[in-house]
Amino acid sequence: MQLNVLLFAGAKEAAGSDHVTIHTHGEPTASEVLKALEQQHPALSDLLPSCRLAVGNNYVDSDHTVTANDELALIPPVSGG
Amino acid sequence: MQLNVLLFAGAKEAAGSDHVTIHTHGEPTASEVLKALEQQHPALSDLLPSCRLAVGNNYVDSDHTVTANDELALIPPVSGG
Amino acid sequence: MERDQETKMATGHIWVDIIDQPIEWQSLTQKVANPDAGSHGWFLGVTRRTTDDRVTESLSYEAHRPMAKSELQKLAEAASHRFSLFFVVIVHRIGDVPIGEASVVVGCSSAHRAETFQALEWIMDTLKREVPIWKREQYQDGSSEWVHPQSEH
Amino acid sequence: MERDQETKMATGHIWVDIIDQPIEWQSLTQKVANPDAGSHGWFLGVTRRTTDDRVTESLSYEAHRPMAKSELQKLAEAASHRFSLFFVVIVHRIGDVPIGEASVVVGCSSAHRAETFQALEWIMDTLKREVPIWKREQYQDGSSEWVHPQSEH
Repeated sequence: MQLNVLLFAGAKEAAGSDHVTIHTHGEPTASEVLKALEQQHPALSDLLPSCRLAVGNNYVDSDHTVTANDELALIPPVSGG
Repeated sequence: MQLNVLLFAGAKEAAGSDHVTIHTHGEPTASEVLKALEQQHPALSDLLPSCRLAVGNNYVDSDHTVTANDELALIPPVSGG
Repeated sequence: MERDQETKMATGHIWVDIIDQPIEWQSLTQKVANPDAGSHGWFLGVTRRTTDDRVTESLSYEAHRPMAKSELQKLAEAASHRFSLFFVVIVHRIGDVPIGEASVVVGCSSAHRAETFQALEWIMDTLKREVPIWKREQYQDGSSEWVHPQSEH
Repeated sequence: MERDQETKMATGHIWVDIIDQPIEWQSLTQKVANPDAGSHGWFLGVTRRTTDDRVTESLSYEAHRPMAKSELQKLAEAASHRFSLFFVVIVHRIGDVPIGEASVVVGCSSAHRAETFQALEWIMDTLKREVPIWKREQYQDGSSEWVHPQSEH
């Protein structure tokens, strides 16, 4: 399965793009998405351990299953306010 | 000595005046002023135990000595804000 | 803000006032600005319709005016020192304060937000204990009374 | 306030927004009014000149915009419930925010002041942990960096 992941802030800067594509076997969990990001996009590896995954407008737990049409976003530690 | 004491809020209402006059022997302490108020103006007696005395713009302790030209004020529990 | 010069007390980074008209607090908000302030906070104490089970028609405030101004000034200075504030504003209105209007406005600025929040709370707590201003509740049933909290002393 | 309808989220007693222009917070202050509210509070987070020893030229904010709006809405609803607020306003600015201008404004009203103060602190603490908005520090020495606090997770 091919999935698109939105990138922001330091992650966008590290990857040089506002999104990346990952390839997974079947429907991955959120933690498998993070693993795939690390393997397929090494530029993100420094920031990944502190990132959370969001599907649509919500943070998801590591065992959440991602499906084909989900809008994924990699959320580095936030600093608004 | 004759002293003038400003009254406010519930004390003013109880006395029916925005000030009262007290007579003391010599220069009284603040606690003697409060005692004289109780004896010479019984209308204030309910509120007096919770009042503080101010001289000019400052609260004074009970042993503070009052002199002839001091501007005295009886300060009932405050409720601003 | 157009106001009687004599009623103002501005000392460097402090602005305290006791006024008889509505508090135009929006004109005060620029006072707290400072390039090193990361945090501005404002509190407004407003006349509300209900106190416990009674319906308030209006509140009316009276002050020992020179002493109250002096106490506000001391309070602002103490808060400024204690919480490292760049600016402190305290304005109290006296006379009738209708429902929905502010009887007191407190504003301050500091480097970080923790001090702003702590300062606003401390100023309000201290003001309600120390500053010689009194509130008279005018209830809708026609009765009225001066408020003299007995637990405070 | 003139603003793109689509960027607003107003649900009864809640107003959250993410905007690209200066926050005209004074036009927001009437929103929190309520005859039973005795307390209004406002917090402004403002770009400051210095962070530790470095001199900031400006801050720039980026958001996962739809998610950030949704998180602000959830945050406002949670605060409203938790602290019995009559109204909650949260507006965050994104893009460049020059020194002295507000990146975030939070306002609320409640019956008594304790809830107002608690709510403002809680909203800011939670916003800084949960809402997908990021700050980029642009220093006067020409360097710049995204801020990703590592201690938060």
